[in-house]
Amino acid sequence: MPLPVGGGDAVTAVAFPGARRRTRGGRLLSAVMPGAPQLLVGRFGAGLTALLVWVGLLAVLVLRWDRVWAAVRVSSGASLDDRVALVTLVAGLAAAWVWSFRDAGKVQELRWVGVSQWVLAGRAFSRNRLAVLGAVGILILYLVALLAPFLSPYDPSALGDLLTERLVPPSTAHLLGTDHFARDVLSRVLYGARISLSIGFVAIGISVTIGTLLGAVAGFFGSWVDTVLMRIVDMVIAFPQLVLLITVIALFQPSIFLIIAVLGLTQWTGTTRLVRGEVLSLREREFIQAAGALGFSRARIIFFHLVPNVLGPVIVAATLGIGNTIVLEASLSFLGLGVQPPTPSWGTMVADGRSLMLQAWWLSTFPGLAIVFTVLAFNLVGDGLRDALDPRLRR
Amino acid sequence: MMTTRARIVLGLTVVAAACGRDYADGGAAAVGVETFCADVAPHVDAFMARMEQEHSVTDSARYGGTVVVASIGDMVDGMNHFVSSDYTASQNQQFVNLMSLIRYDASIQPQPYLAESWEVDDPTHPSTITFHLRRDVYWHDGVRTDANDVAFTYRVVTDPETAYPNAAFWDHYVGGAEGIEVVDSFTVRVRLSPHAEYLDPWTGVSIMPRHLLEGVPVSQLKQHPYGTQCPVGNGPFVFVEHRPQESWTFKTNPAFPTDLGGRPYVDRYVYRVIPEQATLLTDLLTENIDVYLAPRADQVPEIIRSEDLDLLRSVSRSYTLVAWNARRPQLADARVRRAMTLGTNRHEIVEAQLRGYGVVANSGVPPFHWAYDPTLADSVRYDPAEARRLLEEAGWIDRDGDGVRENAEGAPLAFTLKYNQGNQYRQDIAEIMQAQLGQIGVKVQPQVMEFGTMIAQLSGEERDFDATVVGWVTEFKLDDVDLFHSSRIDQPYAFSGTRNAQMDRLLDTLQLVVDRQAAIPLWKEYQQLLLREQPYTYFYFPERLNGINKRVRGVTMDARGEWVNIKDWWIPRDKRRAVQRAAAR
Amino acid sequence: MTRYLIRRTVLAIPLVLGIATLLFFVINLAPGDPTQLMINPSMRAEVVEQMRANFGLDQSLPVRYTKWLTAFVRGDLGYSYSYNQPVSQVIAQILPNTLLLSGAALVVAFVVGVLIGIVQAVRQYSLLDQALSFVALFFYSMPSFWLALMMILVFALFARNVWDWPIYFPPSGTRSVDFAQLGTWDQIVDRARYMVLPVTSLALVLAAGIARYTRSSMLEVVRQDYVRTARAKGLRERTVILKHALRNALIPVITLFGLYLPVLFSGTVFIEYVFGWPGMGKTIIDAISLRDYPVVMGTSVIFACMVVVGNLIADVLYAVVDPRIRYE
Amino acid sequence: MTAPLLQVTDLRTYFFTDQGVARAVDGVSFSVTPGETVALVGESGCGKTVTSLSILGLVPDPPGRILDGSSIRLRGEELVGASEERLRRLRGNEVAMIFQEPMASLNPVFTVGEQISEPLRLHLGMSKRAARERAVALLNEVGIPEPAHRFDEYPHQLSGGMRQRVMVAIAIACEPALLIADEPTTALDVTIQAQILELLAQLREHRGMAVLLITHDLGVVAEVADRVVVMYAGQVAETGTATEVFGFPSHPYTEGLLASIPRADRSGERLRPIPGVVPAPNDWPAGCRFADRCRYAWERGAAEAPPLLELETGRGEERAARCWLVAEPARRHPPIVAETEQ
Repeated sequence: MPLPVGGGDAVTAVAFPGARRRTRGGRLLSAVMPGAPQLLVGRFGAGLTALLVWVGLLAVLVLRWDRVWAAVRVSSGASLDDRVALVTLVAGLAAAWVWSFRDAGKVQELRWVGVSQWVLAGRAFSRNRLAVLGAVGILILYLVALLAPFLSPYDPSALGDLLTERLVPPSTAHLLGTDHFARDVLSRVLYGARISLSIGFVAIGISVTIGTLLGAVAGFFGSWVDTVLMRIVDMVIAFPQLVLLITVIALFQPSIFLIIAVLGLTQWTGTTRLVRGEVLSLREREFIQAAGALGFSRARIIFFHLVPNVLGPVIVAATLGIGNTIVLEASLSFLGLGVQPPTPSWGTMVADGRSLMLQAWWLSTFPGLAIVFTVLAFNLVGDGLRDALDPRLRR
Repeated sequence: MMTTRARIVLGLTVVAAACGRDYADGGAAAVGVETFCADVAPHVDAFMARMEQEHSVTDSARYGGTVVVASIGDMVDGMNHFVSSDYTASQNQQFVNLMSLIRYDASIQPQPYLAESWEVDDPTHPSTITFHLRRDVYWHDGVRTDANDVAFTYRVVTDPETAYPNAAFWDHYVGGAEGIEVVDSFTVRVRLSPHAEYLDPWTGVSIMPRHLLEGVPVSQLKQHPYGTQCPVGNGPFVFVEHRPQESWTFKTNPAFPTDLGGRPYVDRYVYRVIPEQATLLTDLLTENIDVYLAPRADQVPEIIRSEDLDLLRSVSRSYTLVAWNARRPQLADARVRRAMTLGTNRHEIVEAQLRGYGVVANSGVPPFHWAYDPTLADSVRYDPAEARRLLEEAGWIDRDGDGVRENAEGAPLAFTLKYNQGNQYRQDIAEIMQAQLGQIGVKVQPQVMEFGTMIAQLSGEERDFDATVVGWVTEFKLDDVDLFHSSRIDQPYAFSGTRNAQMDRLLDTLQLVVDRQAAIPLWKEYQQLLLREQPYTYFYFPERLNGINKRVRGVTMDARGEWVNIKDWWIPRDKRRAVQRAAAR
Repeated sequence: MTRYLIRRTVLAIPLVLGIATLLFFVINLAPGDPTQLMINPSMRAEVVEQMRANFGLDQSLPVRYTKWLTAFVRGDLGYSYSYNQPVSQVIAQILPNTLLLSGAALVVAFVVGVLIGIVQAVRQYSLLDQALSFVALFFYSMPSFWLALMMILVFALFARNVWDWPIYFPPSGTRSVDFAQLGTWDQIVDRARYMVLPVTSLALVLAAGIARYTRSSMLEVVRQDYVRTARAKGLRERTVILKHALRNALIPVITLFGLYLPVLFSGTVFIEYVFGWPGMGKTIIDAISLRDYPVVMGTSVIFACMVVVGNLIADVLYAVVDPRIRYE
Repeated sequence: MTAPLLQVTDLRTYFFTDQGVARAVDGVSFSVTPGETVALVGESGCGKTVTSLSILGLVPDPPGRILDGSSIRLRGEELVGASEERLRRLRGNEVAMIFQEPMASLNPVFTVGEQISEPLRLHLGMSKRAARERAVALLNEVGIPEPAHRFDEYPHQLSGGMRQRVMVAIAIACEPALLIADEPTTALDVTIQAQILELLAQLREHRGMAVLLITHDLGVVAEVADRVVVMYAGQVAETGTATEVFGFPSHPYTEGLLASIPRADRSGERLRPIPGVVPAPNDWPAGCRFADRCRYAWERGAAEAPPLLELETGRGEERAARCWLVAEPARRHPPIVAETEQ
């Protein structure tokens, strides 16, 4: 990203952390309890995260041993979901342990003078408590999503006894109650995490890729290319998105892939404008002109020089975009256009449960809260990243 | 029983004597489309002001107040009966703004309404009906309703160019000008060929004002401002205002014939559109509306729990079903289709989904109907064992042990079950069928479709579907010819595409049997045949549930509809909004 | 400036026409047509054919497109199949509702959002800043329909029936049923009462976004030398922030005005649904499912025009706030 | 000697951040008498600007704070700990300031006139009309042609030099007793620089106002300053009259600064920049803060922080330097001059 040169008396703005205490005996401790040595030296964010992941995953392993074992046995006919969960479990445990062990043994950098902007940004980010909270939240969400088969107490799509187990309020048997099909809401919320997170992630992946490419091309080539692309952007922006969505869904069978594709293909305009703006200003900067003078090909300049430098704002936009997309999917569900049942997406669950808000508040409240906190986490991280990546806003 | 019933013709009331109106230019057709509303409104206002004076209400114990009825959809077709195909709009035409010649009573017997009496030339073989109209019914602009209005209405609805949605009603009538004869100002005679329930169309067709609409090309009627911007009816309520997607407001018609009960009790009736059911319930609970039409069964406990609210239950004419596309090889065998019905626990679905507010259906004949055969009610119950036996008998056996049955060629017994977006009930049925039929070795793939797309696929030539969850609303005059008669197999509504000679014969005969008693055994045979053939798996007739605030008194809702006695609804004085608002000051 | 606006407007014409054309073919791609949706076995195929003819749907797509386009260029949006009225009339009845709702929400959102943003920036990294960030993001993270339903439950249902608050709001509608019988002042109060919940629901989400932008814009501005100059002049802190800093901080926030319009309009769809507020969003959605092509076209074109006009307004505001910007 | 207009004593302005305490100004003392021009000299990061902001009470808090025990007296009135309201009344009125970036220091969205009128109306309670007249006169005074016309223009419509003149006009609007000019000419062309300095000199002469000139440009200092305060690493390194300090630099840092600028009288010499950079303010060395970069450095510097040592000049002027060389002059070897030419 474009970095300003610290101007004037930069004393107030630039950080020069002093030496950290060396962690003594850290390795030993970390081997038993990853995260603990970091906690001891006051690195609560990193320490707690590692500890949480370690303890949490161990708990899953112990408490849900039967499921885990079933996933391990080749002959058990475990599904792909189960295998993914198993890999996540093992990898998560390993990652927490290895990271903590290596980190604890490291002598901390004495000075951060001259470190890259990314490291500075990372430090700025890690000082933003809300943002760190969001990041930990996202980590937990992804773990929950991937481990859903081990965590969920019931099969999310298995119908219970329709006459006796329907719309049961939260209880010990069903922590978050049951829905109108007597399905366990907790299990559905857990599995729903995968759907909602994938929708957000993949759709934004698509839109950011398109947006960055088009924006870079428009900004770099300028003239008529820019004009044409920007007119297209104007058109897409002024085109009522919902009309397109409904028509596309009418045209094809509504499926999760269709939803993802449509959401991805309609949201790239923001990124395009953003990237174009950045590229327009970068284009005039010395290093790009130097690259041009050195005779690099245009593609090379775009991909190796321009794009990496606009990555910061794009990452911010993408993080915020994931949140927005999850909300958008929920909103589409309200119109009956979201992910279709029986797939348990949070949006569909909230939308389906809304008419029973008074009779069975748990139906829409829990998936609703899941959406709010997930989106909140992404937004906190996005906001934190923006503050962190923008040197002007750093502390 | 549906034969002529003479009625004593009452003398003209004061109202009738006092009014009458001409347009200055004398010609109704001269009213231009562009200025139509502006031209009509002053006449309505003037006439109503005069009537209000002449029929001022002194006793305000029952008269007064505003009743608010709300539902999720707008009456987009408005009060123009010629283009109306929507249930709510038709109801409001029949019972609120317009009048039909005759109406049904609670036991579905025709009763006089705009027509005070009628005669049939031959009760067992009717070829003409003579209607005698009331002489005290006025259009809201002061013009008297007479035989010419009836003749005009008849000519328009039987004119193919109108594209009258219920044109099929008149199949056995002689259409156009030859079919109807204006005997005198208050007598019309129509010609028909004898057929079953021949009076039924007259309960459904609302008479429209000739003096306002004659001369408008019939193909242009749909776009005429009459329907949605300034309808001028002759019914108990006078149109006041229509805000698209928001509300219809009607006020009491003081000139409504005393004989028919006179002016309605409530001063104003507002129909509100609130597209969200959760909001509707809140509106009802906070007394923002008085009647919530058709809440979800799951919302009913909240209505029952509230001290201020009542739940009105009535039988309905709509039913939910799964239509099997018998053109598909795996669904061609009636035994397979019957196995599907046997393998689905419909009673449980009624209990769970409708909370018991409904009855399991075995045919399209509603349980309240005289043609209904109660002995068949429980003849098909959930019986997975029998279902498995039938499937095996039909050659569908799980040959490869994957849990899904195959036929001798190895084709699996699998189909997709389409349902439209945004209908929770149908979605639920699809999912439950998937689960329950899965247990008897049938693979069901539920598939949601956008409504328009699905309809296009169901009725298109390709019939691009295996099975679908849909619903029908029957008329009081039952007629399944379009659904099951083999002559209609290429018509849009022949979803199942079954051919059965006995079915054809029964459907043909039933259309023409005039006497209900003679028809009953035939209907029984027909219902038994449906049980055997299973072109559809009939699910249930849900009850119509309506949440209503207790302050609205005297409400009757039954199979005929929700608005059937709206003119008799009343609100005690201290419960009226304006009174409460004034008291709050 | 005037010339610039004229030029921009002229440039917008092909844009709107382009959208309209695209739209025409896109919605006609969707299977089904308005007559097919009236599924009623009493309705014969001949009747349906006649209806199609009455609607002009029996013609080929290019013919219909040409007809639509020539009529459109003359300002005729055609007849709605479902409303049985000219489309222009439908829009004339419905557009004011949407403008009222979104206009009020926009004003509320900008006032509240900017205020919150200022407070956050002035107290950067304080507990207040973080709390406001969190609360703003919390609302921002809610699906708007859900927020709207919650508002109804709390401020209409529970406030009235459970907690017996002196003030509660009607769950839906735009006015009381006895509106016409009220005095002028009561009418104003009545309409305001009906607007509170939908406007708040819509504005909360927007305000959160605006607050975030204002905050970062403000943070950047308060570090500028001219703010120090203002302080060095001995100006009161309030003057420094609200006059010198805010005016500059608003410049990027104004961009949001243009950017938020499409968001706002699609946001109104959900709010309109939940609060039974008759507006454009719901009209478009209904029209698509009813295959009411003229209404879809008409409302969408209006929508596109509003976005274009909104961006123009943003440009004008830009020039008003920032004297450095000159349009030629 | 007259009573000082401004007396700064043991000023300590620290910044408390997550990375530790940045002692940006660490015990600075100096004074300015009425009508005098004092130059505050040093490299970037030495604490010059923080010193001037401290005088105006504009140090951003948090993270910055003036420590107890510091004293800034204006005409004998203590400003440290004074109420914000009192400080506000002084700012722009008694003490005014010009900043280094005329481009950035003017608010882009207000007219030049409005920005000049602001302090007039605020401090002098002038009406809009009166303020306008006065502002036009001020514009005229700072040498802006067509002042009445310029009044309604925006900063972006002016050239860099003009903008700085406008800044000067804003600063002198209320006839302050003390004008703090923070690098007023750094961002300008050489010719404009000269004009602005000339303008400041004139104003000072006409109005008898004291100027605290903050700069790293010793050339400027030599031209206009009466006295010089050289700052290094948040402390005063050396003070004295301009002639003294330039003629006989006694702190190696001052020596270094002088050696690193081109001088007309020593053409042909090679410029020698001071090696290294100013250390970070949260990481000052324990002993002499200049020790790392000092060409004379010996053990004492690393171990012991030198106090500000009075110098006997024999010329009757106040003179001091924070260097052990004052105590051990023999260590000053080899003399600067000897090494300059090869």
